[in-house]
Amino acid sequence: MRYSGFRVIAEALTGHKGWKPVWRDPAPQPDYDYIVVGGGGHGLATAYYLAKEFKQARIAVLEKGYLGGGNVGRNTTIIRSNYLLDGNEPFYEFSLKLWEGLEQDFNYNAMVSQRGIINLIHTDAQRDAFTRRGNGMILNGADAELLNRDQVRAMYPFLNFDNARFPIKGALMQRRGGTVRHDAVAWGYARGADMRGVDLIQNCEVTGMRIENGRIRGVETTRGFIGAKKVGVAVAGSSSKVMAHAGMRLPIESHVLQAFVSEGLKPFIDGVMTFGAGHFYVSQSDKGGLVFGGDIDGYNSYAQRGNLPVIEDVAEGGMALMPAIGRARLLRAWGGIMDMSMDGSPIIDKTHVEGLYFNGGWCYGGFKATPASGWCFAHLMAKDTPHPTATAYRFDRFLKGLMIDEKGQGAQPNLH
Amino acid sequence: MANQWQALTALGNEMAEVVEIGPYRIAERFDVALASIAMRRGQDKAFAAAAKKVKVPLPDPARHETGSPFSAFWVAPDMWFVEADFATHEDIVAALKPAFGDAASITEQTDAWVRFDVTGERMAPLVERLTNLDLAVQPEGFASRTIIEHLGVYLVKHGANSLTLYGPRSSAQGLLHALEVTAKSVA
Amino acid sequence: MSQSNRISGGQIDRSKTFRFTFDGMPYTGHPGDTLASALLANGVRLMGRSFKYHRPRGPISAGSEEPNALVQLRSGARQEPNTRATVAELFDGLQASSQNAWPSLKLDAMAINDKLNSFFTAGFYYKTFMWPAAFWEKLYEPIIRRAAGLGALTREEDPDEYDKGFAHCDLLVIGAGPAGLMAALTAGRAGARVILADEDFRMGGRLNAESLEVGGRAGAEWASAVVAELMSMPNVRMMARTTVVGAFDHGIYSVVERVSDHLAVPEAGKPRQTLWRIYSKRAILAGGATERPIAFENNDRPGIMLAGALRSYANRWGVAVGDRVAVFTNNDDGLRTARDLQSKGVDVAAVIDSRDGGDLLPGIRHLQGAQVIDSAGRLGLKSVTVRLANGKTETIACTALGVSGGWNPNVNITSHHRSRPEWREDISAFVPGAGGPANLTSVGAAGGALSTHGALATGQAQAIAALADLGFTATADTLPQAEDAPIAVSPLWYVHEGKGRAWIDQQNDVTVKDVKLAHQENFTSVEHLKRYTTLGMATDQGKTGNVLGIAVMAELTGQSIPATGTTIYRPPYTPVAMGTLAGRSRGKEFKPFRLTPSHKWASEQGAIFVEVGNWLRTQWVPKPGETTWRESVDREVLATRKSVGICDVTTLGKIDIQGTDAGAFLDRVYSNTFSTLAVGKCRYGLMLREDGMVFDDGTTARMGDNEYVMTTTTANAVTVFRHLEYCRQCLWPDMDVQIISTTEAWAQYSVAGPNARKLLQKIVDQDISDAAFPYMGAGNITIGGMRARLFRISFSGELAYEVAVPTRYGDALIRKLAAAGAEFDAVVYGTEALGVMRIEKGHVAGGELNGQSTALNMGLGKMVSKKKDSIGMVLSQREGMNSADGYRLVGVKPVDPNGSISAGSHFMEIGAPVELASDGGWLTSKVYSPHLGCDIALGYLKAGDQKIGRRMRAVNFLTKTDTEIEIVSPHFFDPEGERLRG
Amino acid sequence: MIINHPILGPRDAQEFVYLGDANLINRPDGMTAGIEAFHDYLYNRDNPAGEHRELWYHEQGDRSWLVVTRNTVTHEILKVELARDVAKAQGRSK
Repeated sequence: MRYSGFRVIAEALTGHKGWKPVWRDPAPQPDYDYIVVGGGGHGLATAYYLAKEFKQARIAVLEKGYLGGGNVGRNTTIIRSNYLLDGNEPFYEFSLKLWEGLEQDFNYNAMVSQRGIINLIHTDAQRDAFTRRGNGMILNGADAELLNRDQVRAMYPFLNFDNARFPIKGALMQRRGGTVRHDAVAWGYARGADMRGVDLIQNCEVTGMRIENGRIRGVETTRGFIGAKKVGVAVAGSSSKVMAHAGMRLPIESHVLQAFVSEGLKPFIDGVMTFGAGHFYVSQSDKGGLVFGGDIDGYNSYAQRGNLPVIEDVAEGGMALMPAIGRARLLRAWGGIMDMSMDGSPIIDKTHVEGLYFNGGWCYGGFKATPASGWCFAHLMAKDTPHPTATAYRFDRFLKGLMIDEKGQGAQPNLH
Repeated sequence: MANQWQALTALGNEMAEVVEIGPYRIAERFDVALASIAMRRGQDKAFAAAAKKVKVPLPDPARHETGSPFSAFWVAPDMWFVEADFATHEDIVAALKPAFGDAASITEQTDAWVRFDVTGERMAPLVERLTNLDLAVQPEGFASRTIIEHLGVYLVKHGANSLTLYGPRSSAQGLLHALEVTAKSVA
Repeated sequence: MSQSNRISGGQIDRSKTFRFTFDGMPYTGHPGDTLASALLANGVRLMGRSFKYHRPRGPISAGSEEPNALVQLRSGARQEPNTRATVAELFDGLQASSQNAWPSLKLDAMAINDKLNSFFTAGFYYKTFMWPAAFWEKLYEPIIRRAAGLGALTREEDPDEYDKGFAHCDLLVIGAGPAGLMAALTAGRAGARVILADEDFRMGGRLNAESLEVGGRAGAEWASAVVAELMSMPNVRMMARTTVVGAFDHGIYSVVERVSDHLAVPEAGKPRQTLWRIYSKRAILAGGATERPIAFENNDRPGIMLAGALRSYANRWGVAVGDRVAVFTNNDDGLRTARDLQSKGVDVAAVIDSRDGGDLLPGIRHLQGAQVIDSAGRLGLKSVTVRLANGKTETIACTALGVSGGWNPNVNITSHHRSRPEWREDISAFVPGAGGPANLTSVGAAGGALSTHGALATGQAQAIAALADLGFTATADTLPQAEDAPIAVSPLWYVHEGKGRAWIDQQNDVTVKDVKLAHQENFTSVEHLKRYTTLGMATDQGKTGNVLGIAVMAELTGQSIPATGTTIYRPPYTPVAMGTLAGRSRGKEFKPFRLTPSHKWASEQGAIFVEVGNWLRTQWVPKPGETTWRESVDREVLATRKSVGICDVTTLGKIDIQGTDAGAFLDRVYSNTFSTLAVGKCRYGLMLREDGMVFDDGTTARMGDNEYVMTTTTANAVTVFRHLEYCRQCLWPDMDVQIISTTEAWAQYSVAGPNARKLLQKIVDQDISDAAFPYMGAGNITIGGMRARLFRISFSGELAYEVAVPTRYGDALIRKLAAAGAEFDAVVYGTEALGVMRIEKGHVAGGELNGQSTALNMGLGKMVSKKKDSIGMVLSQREGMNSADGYRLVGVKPVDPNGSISAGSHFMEIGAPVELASDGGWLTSKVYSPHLGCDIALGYLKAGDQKIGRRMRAVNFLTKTDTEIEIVSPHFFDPEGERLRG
Repeated sequence: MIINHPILGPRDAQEFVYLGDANLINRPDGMTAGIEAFHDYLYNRDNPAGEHRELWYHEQGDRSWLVVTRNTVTHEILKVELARDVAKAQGRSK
């Protein structure tokens, strides 16, 4: 059923009797052409594009919990394509362009809102680095601007300009950056996939993989064996657990990233902002909560919760940047499992098992990548060749010395 | 000959500073020489003998031991910080090296640190706002590294109402500021 | 009106009167009041508006679970949005204002949303605002954003201070109701270190709100007596106004003490709040329970509140919320409200009891088998409509209604480690589940023991058990007499009758209809329900509404409540001010400053300082008449190259490395060799990460057979030291190597320029002629008798030395150097001039040492010795890091000397289009070279080593500059290095 | 978190810096092992959901590197050893 303002009005006048389930709850078929493991943003997007763009059928998404229950439902909702390296920038720009047409594409209002993102500059060296980055973005067809101190001040006069430990000297801005209502992304893709016949199977955990003569035959699940010609795994923080079923060790560690929201406040911050002298980034949701975060806790964890030092560290960054939030209250803190890769960049690749594909290593940047990740993973699964914007995301880049290390931190996931 | 040279305290003055807030007295110390002394591998016997000879105490982990002319506290496995009177032992390394020879690696640390002696009644409310160490249950002579307002600090508990703090010299003013505002808030 | 609704009794001090205002109207109250109790005493029921429909709202609770009565407390920079009137302690002069209402609380224009409610169903916005595409951001969203939020933040800096502290205990008791008091008393008497924390300003919990007796005396009196005894115990720490907000790993709890919130302004120097990190060996949760409402049509009017709250206002604060009250209950606890109010002389219109049978309340109209099906009164309750057991409806006039749907144990903190609560059928409520925080047990109502006796008994028993683990023997003293009646709840979640809206989550305006719609659209998982309807996402985290919503969903799906599941509460238990979490780390105190030994002197010279990490370094030193920084920097550079300049380089990391394996150790951590270095010499060292990328560089000197002094970059001083410890302890544990940082122990200055030796020779006691102290020499020397170190190394490309003395003499040394340099017109130069000279010389630094570059990229490939094993040697040989067309360090000059280039510009071929394929690399660092009279830069250019002499463009799209450049050697200045060997 | 330091007893994890899987102790010999071996050593991880042996550095303490055995699901710490002892026990020397 098609959504629209008229529909809402019509339903309002008839007691909302007509709204249909947003997705079915089908029982798993004995086998499929495609199984996507993981009913989060990337998995649902993959299934959606497999069906819609690559005209494939007999597709199932297997989710161990509920749809959209992973990081797509627990992130800070930021979209942007302000990446530094050529291995990343074209992919994230492709993703941003997909965001820009997403709602019309899947007829669901995910509230894509390009209110702009600024990365604050506090030193000359930072300005040089951001200048390099901004020019790289433009060479890749993205938008970027360098703001001076006064331009930042005009935008956010209440930042700490007069008593700052690290003065604000300007910012790199991407006006097309912004936020999206995260749950709606999962629901929109799920609805779109379901409408195209994709079986979305919740409460179905993959417990094993059936591999014969180096080829995938299907997956063992808590709801029995399900056969498949091709299996794509997009399970973020659980990547190592699931791929171990195929005997793989990954260049990935699972870490916890905490995120935070304040009580609802009248409009305070319009766009998205990152502090360049501390671990803090922030935006304000349409409901009025300040949504913010900082650094990962820094130790391997599957606990989906963090510890106090990082909460304090983030608050310190927030107060150093915006002394006016002292009396705003933090309402909720939560954690997600980040699949931190060894160079901070993702992997979308085939594996040594024929018909088994992997999508992961998104670190804490997976949400903004959702549309392109789904599209490129669907492309790889359908055509067995990488999408042009995702050619660098190979497993063997570490063996070949072709790391995509945005932060220049080397093989230490908790520093990316 | 060093007296030809005008020394400055870590706080940038010619005289050590003393601050009194309520019951608390925060005194900068400028008269203590400091050296790290680390045992070379396999030199246990020679090292212990030399220490005995020149009267350098070698306290157990997390302990400080007062002596004369040398006091010392444990900082790391096989490594201690040795304290002595600056007036008589300014070149503390020269004073120790002959005795230890190749049994120890010795490094001057005097000016790497700013030292504050903090004394006063009701030390508990001050201390518990500065460090996560549970000092209440620690005996006299407890010594440990800790964090105070983002700074790595060596803390020695001389008694219920007497502490010594060694903080990074370059951040002496920041450490003193932290001590002052905290003292004000509990004075 | 003056406290028209104040009745007898209560724990308020009537001898004192506080004046306060709400929306500008003056009122009075007493010490012991909350803002809510005082307003209710003054007959004010309307205190706020709901989030979506802007419905008129009054308090439904008397505690921190309050979803409705949120106000802006105080004014000016201290204005505090979303403050619960029900927990805001009254003080003289308090100012509060309503929020989320315009133009006024009584007449709110946005209440139009309420009229349009049939459009604003759960998730309606996901289905619309999509066409035309541009309208969402340009029109719809701005409107939504303007309407968003509750209270407002001022743009001013929070003027208050916040403290942080660490407290340690054997047993942390959370909550000072009967269970918590009993637990603390038991542990205290056993001699354990106990911390008892309670969010209320008066300890006693529900005992303060009930007329129940404990041990033959009023419960509140018993509580006061226990509190007094605990206060007298040195091993017990009593923390009122203190909320345990979060449970973290290994017994650490985050705790907020509201030190000054009950004062108009904190005392000078005192914090507003303190964040405590409590380290506990064992913890007991005695956080009580929260009453839950029953949903019925228009159940959200001011005057309708939880039955227990109605009772609290009467018993604790001496306030009758209405002159005529009714009670709607499905359990016996609700009956208490009727009894207590009647005994206080309040007119009880009726008790509407959804249950059939049982004893009738004496002297009260007790309607059994009846339900409230609607209510009336726009800004406050006027009457309720009741469906009687006989099927008839009756309208009962009343201005307050107490509703009781049963009690939910406050399991919140037990789920902070993501443990899910378990359903207990006998009390129809969730209790703490398995897998909660280790060593935390729940007692009293929080653990599902809803009677006073149950609270006392479980508090005592669990305290004894917890202490036994720690080796304390606590005795089980005889418990005082207390009621032990079951609350006999017979579940009724919502009244099915009626077409209108019945509220579940009052703040977010989530109604039974919304849950039904979620079900209809297959958002049936509790997580989907929460996210789709926003149930439980308001500032109360659904303390009163969540279980209700789950129960409604369970009924719709036909599943049991436990099968339907529950969402989990997340920290914090109640919202925490950002200022409290940040403490003193804000403003200039965000991070500590590090000052160099020459700081005092440089300040006297009028130096401009710059942040370098936490250091403040001299950036340049302007002279009178100089109007731009460039003038100063050019002068410093030219004067240094012409004669001599002095620069404070103390910030470079210094590490003493000693031991018989020191040399071998350095061979492993540096890519080049140091074991062969002669004593008294130093050498440039290149350090790689294990992945073969350049980690750090610096010169390391051999001061003795087994003694080296390593220097690192300023930025990596700490990480290099950490890395060396890792190598020495984890990789080669038997190496005889001892290391210690001496970065701050020595004040070190660079003296550079043709006259550097002449200057230094004036003060150095030893002969430092080229023969006696050649290029790359190093050694211990004396200056006027002072022990010092001298290194003949050059970053500037000039004849240069670095000289060091103990830091306390650093100030004296810079003054000596300046004085001795006077005859040579010596200058002091800062980081800018330092940067100019190192780039003129082609030395890599920050912009090139970016963690993404190999030795080969930097033109230092030959430094990586393959003859020995060293960190990063093997992986530096990977094909992708050795391609012929990889990045190479080059020098850059504008073809037109007046042409301007900037760091961060990208290399492009002349005439190449703007696209990824045109990207040749980027300029890493740029300066103006007064020596060459033009901008110069270093950069990483693809196959740069094959492009020397080539003309390209340096393009900066951000500044719209596109400059023709020439690619040159990175060594702009004295490439043969004659000067530094001079 | 609290790490029970083998020498100093319980210490707040804030004093430590985390590195990662304790297998990093087993660095191959650069003169004999090649790129493949170093690649597997440096980049691939077991990343278990459960018991994990990992390296922590007591930077704001006694500068000991520790091998901590910790459950990555519950954060429960089961064992703490000095990394130097572990390294020697695994045959590392000079």
